[in-house]
Amino acid sequence: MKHSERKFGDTLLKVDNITLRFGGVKAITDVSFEIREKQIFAIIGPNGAGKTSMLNVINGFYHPQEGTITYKGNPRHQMKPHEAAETGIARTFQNVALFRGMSTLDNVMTGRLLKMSGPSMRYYHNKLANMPVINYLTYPAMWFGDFLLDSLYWGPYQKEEVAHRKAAEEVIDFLEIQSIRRTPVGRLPYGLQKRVELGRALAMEPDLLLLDEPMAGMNLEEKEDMCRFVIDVNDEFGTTIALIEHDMGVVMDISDHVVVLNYGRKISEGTPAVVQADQDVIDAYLGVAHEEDLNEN
Amino acid sequence: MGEFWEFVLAPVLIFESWQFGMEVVISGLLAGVMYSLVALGFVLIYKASGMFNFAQGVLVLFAALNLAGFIGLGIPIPLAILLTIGVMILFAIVVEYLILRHLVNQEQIILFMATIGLAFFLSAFGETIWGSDVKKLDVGIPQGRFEPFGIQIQYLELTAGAVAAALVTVLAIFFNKTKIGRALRAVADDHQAALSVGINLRTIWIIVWAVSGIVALVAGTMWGAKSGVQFSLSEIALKALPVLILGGFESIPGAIIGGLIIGLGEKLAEVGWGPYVGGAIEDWFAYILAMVFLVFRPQGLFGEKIIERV
Amino acid sequence: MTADTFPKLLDRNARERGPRPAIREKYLGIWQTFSWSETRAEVETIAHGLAASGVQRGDRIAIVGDNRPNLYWSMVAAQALGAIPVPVYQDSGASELAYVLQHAEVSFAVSEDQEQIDKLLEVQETTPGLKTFVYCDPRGMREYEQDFIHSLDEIKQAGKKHKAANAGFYDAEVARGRGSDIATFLYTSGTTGNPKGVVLTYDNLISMSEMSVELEHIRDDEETLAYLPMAWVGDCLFSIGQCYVAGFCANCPESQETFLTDLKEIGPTYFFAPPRIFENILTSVNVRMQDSGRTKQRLFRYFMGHAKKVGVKILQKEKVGLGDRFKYWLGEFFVYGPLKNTLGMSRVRRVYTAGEAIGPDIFDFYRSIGLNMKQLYGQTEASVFVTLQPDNEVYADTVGKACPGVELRVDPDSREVLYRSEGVFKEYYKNEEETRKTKTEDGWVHTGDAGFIDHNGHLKIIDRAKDVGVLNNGSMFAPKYLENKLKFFPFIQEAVTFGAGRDHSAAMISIDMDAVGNWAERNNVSYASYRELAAKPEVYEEIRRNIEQVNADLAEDSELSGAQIARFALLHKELDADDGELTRTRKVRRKFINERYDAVIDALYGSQSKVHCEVETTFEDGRKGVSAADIAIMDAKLAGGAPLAKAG
Amino acid sequence: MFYREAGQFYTSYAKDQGIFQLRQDKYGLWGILFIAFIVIPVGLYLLVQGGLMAASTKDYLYNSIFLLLLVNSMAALGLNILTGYCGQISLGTAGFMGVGAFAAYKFSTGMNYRNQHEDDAGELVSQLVPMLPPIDNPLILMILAGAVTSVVGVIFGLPSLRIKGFYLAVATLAAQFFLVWCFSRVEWLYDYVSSSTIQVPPMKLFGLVVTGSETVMRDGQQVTIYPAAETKYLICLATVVFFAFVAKNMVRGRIGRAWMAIRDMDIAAQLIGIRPLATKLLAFAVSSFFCGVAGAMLFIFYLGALEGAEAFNINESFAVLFMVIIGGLGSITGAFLGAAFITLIPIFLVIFFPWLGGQFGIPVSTALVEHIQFMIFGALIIIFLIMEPLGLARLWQIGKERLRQWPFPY
Repeated sequence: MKHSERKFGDTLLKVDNITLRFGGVKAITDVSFEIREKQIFAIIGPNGAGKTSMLNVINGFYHPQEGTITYKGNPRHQMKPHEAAETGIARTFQNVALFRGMSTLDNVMTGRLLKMSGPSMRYYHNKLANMPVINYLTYPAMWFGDFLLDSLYWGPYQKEEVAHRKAAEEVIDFLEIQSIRRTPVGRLPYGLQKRVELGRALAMEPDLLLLDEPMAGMNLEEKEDMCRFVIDVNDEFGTTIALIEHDMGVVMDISDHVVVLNYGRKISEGTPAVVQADQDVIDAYLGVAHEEDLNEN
Repeated sequence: MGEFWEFVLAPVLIFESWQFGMEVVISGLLAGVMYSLVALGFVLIYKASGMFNFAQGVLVLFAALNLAGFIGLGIPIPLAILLTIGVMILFAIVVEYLILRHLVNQEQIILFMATIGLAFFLSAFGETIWGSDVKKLDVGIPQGRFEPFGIQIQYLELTAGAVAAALVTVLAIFFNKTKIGRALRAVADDHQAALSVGINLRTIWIIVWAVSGIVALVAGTMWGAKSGVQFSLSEIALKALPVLILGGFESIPGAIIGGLIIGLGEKLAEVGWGPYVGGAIEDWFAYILAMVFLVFRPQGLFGEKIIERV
Repeated sequence: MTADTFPKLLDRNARERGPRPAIREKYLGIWQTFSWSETRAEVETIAHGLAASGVQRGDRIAIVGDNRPNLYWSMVAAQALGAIPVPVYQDSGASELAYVLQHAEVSFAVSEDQEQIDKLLEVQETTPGLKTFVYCDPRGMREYEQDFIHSLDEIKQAGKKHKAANAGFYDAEVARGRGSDIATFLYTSGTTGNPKGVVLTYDNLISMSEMSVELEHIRDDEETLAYLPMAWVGDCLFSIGQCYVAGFCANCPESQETFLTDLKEIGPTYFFAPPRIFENILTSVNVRMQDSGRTKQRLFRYFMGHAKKVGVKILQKEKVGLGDRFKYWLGEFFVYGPLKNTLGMSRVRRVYTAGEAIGPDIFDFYRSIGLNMKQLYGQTEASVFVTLQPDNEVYADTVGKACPGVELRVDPDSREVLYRSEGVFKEYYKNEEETRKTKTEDGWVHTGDAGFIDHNGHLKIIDRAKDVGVLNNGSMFAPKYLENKLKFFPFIQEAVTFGAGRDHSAAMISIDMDAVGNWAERNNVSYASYRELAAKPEVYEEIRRNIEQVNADLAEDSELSGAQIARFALLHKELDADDGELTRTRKVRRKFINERYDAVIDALYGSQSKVHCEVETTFEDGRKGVSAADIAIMDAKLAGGAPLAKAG
Repeated sequence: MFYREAGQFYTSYAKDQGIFQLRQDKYGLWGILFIAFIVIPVGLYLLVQGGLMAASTKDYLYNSIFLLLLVNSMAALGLNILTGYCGQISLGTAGFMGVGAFAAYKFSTGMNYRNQHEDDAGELVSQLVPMLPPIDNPLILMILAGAVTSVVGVIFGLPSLRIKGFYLAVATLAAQFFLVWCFSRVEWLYDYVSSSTIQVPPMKLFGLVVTGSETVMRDGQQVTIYPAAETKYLICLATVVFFAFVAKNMVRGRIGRAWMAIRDMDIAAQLIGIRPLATKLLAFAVSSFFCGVAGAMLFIFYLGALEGAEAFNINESFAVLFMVIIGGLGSITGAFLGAAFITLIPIFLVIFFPWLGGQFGIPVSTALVEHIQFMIFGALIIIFLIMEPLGLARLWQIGKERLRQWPFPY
């Protein structure tokens, strides 16, 4: 099915005139774009174009000096990475950033941490959080109650652990990594590590999934698998995806909307077809390869 | 002035008698110079191998023990110094051969723990050979003191200051002007690059360990001359750690200035606040100072702000 | 009411052992277990759902997919309604699938996942009757908007509604079933021509299940692994027949990749596998042992040697000295026990193998470490059981005695084996001609296999009756017999022999990449690909030695000594089911191979030492291409002097 | 070799997530617990009763070896949580143990403070005034000690938000030196005695004398009851086993996963929503709690009386660190293995070297034995880091894996 026929929702994330500097160096200059719900959104550009920095800005790891980001309709300013995660932004990394000391299952389970609030805390959030004074008084007790349950691995906590294990297993099943469930991730080949990392992000049930070169360093077969997973995630869960990718074939195939960065500036934007035909893009990006080809001939 | 302010300002109030104040300052700076010397050896090793050498303090003790031991055997002082230098070089070779080469590519934390092990071994080894009693170390530094402007200054303190200054100068020349020195700096900047231009990493390690051994010898000699050679020396030398935190692990000027700040600070604190709280706050003041400092400036005095990349 | 159909047996089990496990599936990391009462409830719901979707008595329902509880339930649910489930090999290609679906006039298909649905959609045009698709796994199915595709969950929902509206419907439908009704169509992928649909009744399957359960003392606490294709009669008999009759638990593995882990986790008490699997396991045992430490290797060799000496005797409860017994006990602790454990067979009480001849070494290996492995001989047409080796009467080269209730005879002229039993199939569906050819008026079935009954009363199978030929020297030529002998060598994966109507026998061999590759690495023989490895003179030399050993064996048999192999070639590619060279059950398709490799065969009977061979092949990713190579031909020494002795 | 795993499968997540995946491991642990709780006490008792062992030997075993082993295990568990699981190096363990010891002391004596006033004669009179009723239940004391230490640990853990790795290690040295200084300078802590020594008051648990002695009338005679070594041993054992269980539960659940995430890659951890400060502080709190309990245990059961600056000096911190490294970072089993190793080696050396010297007629001084001990420790640490950075636990695991795969290598 062709993606251009697809219907997207409202704007999920709006980036307005973002400028990011490190000391005197401008990594991103005055970039704006919009990501709409259920879109597969690609950010492309030559090396050093500021793509990864852009993702870092989106999930609060870098704080831009200028510009605003509006996410789910709320403008935000200084946000910490874990707060971004709490609002439903998940992320994978260019160089796999798994927890190497843990197994595949545990890595995926860490993705559930935000959802594992603990039975007492859940009660607190449902019942007590809105009551003035009482909320402050009961918070520590509720927190400590959960902590005790955790440390005894008992009753309600065990139930919670089981429920989330099931959710994690569903992700494992989805990504077809059952056979490496108990393998420490450090021992896995690169392609599988990338898949586990995607699994960890999926376990968070994110609204916006940021993928930093999900197919880098993969062979053809692994790339095809990963493409399938990205599309499936988008289809099955309706997750909005923003990805950085170098493989132009992949980008053109799977993305609905493309933004091209060069030297930290946006030089083009549109559907894959539009971008592909843009002379600026060809000059900045595709043109390089083209010229080399000519020289070789 | 209320009691409270008297307490808070105590370190400043000692300058009511400015001669006494100056004496405190000088002895603080002297202690600082000693810390700097230990820290210097540390920085050398950290720069060249990325190794957080916890054993540097013990190295000071070990060098001093050897020197004191040799002198105790009746060996003439210059020869004893040469012998000790020889021991330190030999030690560097042994460390490289037995430990460093086996720990290549290990995580830094592992290297750090290994140096703790080395520290344990070395201190016990030195004392097994030379005994654990307190030794006097007399390398001919004139005793006594003089009193310009009514300030009492020990000759030892002056000598130590001068030696430290000389050592720093020599090291600066060594690093900037000699071929080996430049090679060392290259290694510090980029291991891979250094290897690719044919610098032998193992040789480099031996050299830095030997050089920091010699720096330790100088430090040990000064400390030993002042207060005798004993186990507590290595514990005093631990104070080089807060110095490093203040100055940054990779900066030689940082080590020196950090040392002076710590030395001065803890002496003023001790003399000023010590009496109020039962004394001996020197034991921990440096660490708390460094810790508080770290919270506000994690990269140290001279470090650059780290941009984390993901 | 006697339980003469599977739905009735299910009712009985749900009543008698309701909370006991009936089926398990490793899914989402754990063994999801369903008790007999849960199973019955599921089956009832699905049956209602199928009825609600218009399934009628006598309709054919295709079952496509890996072994999954939902598929087993759908099968029994269909049977409860009097519909006929037709399980289909899940890896069969579109054309094969289309044929079966058309031939069986399937109107309804229950499949595992998107992959199977896609295949079904592909063949839908050519299969006019096929109207409704059901899938179990919703993954990737979101975009399928066709109104004839339903998820099994939808069916179950509909079933619940239907049940509410039609109380007693299920019980009534089940009660209508009779033992003489058709239970299923099983399509056998014959070596030639189109598959034939074997029609089996409940009586067929249940009588054979009851017979075997009683004969082999199968209890209701057995655990088995349901991993063989559902379309194969064995799975139908073991995972449904015996399972329902004895009331034990079948376990479905998580996926094909995790089969070995799952096997180890479950630790079945009752295990069936074709010889090929046992062969693979033994190969992996040997390869892994080679990487083991010296002490362990020595220990292993020492105790395996001892096991060879007394293991089988101890298993068969023969007299063994106290010292040997103690040593065997030590061996059990140090080697056999751990070995069985790592193979997942610690708890196994009975192991069966069938389908092909098994190598005597392999057979003895398993028996000597204390696994009660037995051979049986069976056919789809017989509802599996024809002969079975009784305990303590187990030989590597026989397939055992006729099972109780099975009559057996060998045609003296054609040497063909015939049998008659309650398990004998009703007919080939819509193929009276074949039915008449195979099944005589008085119920005897031609097996198509040549064999004889030896002095112990055991049946010995030589080959397919039609394949047994005569060499020009008058000697009997049984290709499969030769091929099996060859395949018992670890380096030889597949072999095809020729000789009927020729002057001498010749063999075309494809090597075992794993075993030979491992050997090559240890002997510093470098290679980059299968083709290169197969062309290595060193490899040829090893294979030649194997062949000459076979020749020596043959020389001892007066009837077969003339069939010794004089020339052979190593193929540049593996024989592959995807290329149509083998059947899905990995039997050689002789006719096809004869045409395909005619150049090689000519060379084997010519004088040249090299031949160019070019064949079309299907790559792993489904693309087709041409695989070409120069193949060397080598001579092998004949044993016993006189291969042509009889010619004179 | 001993493992027969085939047929061990799980049909529910609750079972699949149990502490032990394998039945044999579970039996192994029950076996060890059985030995520790039943076989050792009963066996030693019978040996003494049967005249095969001197009563003093038995008491030596309990008081000098088993108790120390348990205290060290407890401390190693605590440090392993912080360093092994959460990746934060601490060189202040001894300081935290000291806090536990002093907290136990203060609670057991009623939190005395000194009230100084002039009496009628105008002389200065000092009087100790309790602020709370004294607590004589060792279990409650240990918990309270742990709680106080938690708070102190959190305070010294605060910088961990900004600083990492070696820098943090140095910052924890601040805790070590500062706390030890307090133990000898803050008079309130040791009830103003000039020797700055603290002494455990008499305690009872379930009617049994635990510390000090008790005089009772029995058959008309005064009998003094001293605490049985077994009592102390069993209380400590039960405490350690309980807290090991708690530690295991934490590290296998969400808390442990958050710690390990921070340890393995803190940036990625933040991006999946883990709050770094809260997580690290929790590790500091829990770790300190364990260390505090260990310190209280050391004070109440093992030493009985101690001088803070000496008992909790920096070498003690290093010793616990060594236990964790040699035992294995990030392993509960490792904490016990490491503690056993570091505790038993010196005991062995103290016996072995004088014996060896005796064989050759060379007198071996205690100082020399101590030096040799240090050298061996140092060398062992280096050897372990080179050969197996993950310590005894890893060796144990490899061995176990070998046994599971036996006779195959993999």
